[in-house]
Amino acid sequence: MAIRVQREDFDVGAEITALTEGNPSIGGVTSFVGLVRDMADGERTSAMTLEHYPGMTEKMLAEIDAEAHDRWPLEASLIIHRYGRLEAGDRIVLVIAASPHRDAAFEACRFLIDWLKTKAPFWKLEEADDGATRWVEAKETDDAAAARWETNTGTRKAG
Amino acid sequence: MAIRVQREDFDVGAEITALTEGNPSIGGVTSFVGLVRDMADGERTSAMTLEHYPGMTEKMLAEIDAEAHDRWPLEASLIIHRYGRLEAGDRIVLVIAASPHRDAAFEACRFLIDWLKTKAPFWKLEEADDGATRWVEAKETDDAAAARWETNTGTRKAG
Amino acid sequence: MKILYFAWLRQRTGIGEEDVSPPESVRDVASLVDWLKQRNPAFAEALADTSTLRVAVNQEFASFDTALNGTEEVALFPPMTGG
Amino acid sequence: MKILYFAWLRQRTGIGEEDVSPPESVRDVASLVDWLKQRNPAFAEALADTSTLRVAVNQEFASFDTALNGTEEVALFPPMTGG
Repeated sequence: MAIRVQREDFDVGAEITALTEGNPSIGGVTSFVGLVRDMADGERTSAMTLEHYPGMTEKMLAEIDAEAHDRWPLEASLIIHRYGRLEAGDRIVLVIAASPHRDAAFEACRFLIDWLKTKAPFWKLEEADDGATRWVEAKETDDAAAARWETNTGTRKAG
Repeated sequence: MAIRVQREDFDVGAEITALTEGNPSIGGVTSFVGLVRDMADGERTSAMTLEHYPGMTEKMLAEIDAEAHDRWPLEASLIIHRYGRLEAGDRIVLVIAASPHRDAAFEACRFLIDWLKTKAPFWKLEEADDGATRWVEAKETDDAAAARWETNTGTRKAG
Repeated sequence: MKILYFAWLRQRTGIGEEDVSPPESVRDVASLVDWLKQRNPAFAEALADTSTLRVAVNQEFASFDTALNGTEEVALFPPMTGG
Repeated sequence: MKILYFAWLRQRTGIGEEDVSPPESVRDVASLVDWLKQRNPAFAEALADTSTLRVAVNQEFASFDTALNGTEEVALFPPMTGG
């Protein structure tokens, strides 16, 4: 139910607490933090710059979040995605899903991160140790992960 | 790779940071926090007391954790389980799994929480608003959740 | 032999932990439970329904036919409800 | 009409954002891209491989046959790699 696109780092514990405090019907909170790895696709990287499409990013994240709330009985959720230059070990993204039951919390959290990888307009420019840069290519495994969540609604044919 | 059984509360953000800091091969961290709900099985509860089997608890949690490391390429993991009296909204359990890849982080985290629900010797005594207490009964859904992770190793018959 | 009781088994027997010296005829968990039950009515009642009883021997899950040599730590408890 | 370019499309065209007034013959995304390409070689090259091109019209995902009326915000970019 909350979306933030920001340059700044975030505090995972504080966000989980803020999301759950005062709501004792929450029984389980699943969170995912994505971090900049020092190794991507076998290439050593020291940093990356995340570019995004201001306006559309917030819109797409809000749509993905709304869909998670339609699909699972969530009490609260949060997506924070950073942009700008990040170094190895830095946090990139945070997804939190809170529900009375742990199944819903896990599934919604994974849905959100799988889905935003293919639907949120972000692009990563990696910097190698020698300063060379390259745009990260979209992974087929990410498309496959997102496709798992596709429903058949509206695609069924008559006859 | 770390197990803690304690009365004290824990700080989710600090634990995730401690687990990931200085290891830039970690790309994804999934965490789960279990909280005391004010409603359990349709009954209003105000608090609960968690009893455990000191010694065996640590042993079983360490075994479950080792199994997660055998199954998934984890860089780090943590299980904290509280005991003693807890009130609605209090944190009960924390599970963190960190891996180069998010699939492994999600699956290992869920394996750990599913498995410890059926393998770790904890028992919940719930207190209703009127002070009446009742021992929580084991849920079949928890057994089913844990059973999903059972491997077929050793159960295949010859012939 | 050290016997531990947890959750409602502890409440119903009125004991969390005891040291016992069962006779030589007690060679497995099943015969231990039978012997514990015949000592007094509270134990007979608490341990009546063995379908809800879980057992650990030396802090490892065990079954009713697990053999005992008289020196073990045996724990009796209902199905677990942690997490 | 506002056109936005992201990631390597921005680098190769040398432009992040521009305002254009395409002729009336530009009625959908496909004809817009054709028109943008014929303006100069950098655009022709950057937009050459349409299989790697993704499109949004008014900040919603769109396709090459999405109709345009000349007032939209159109964004062109490679497949996304966030998260």
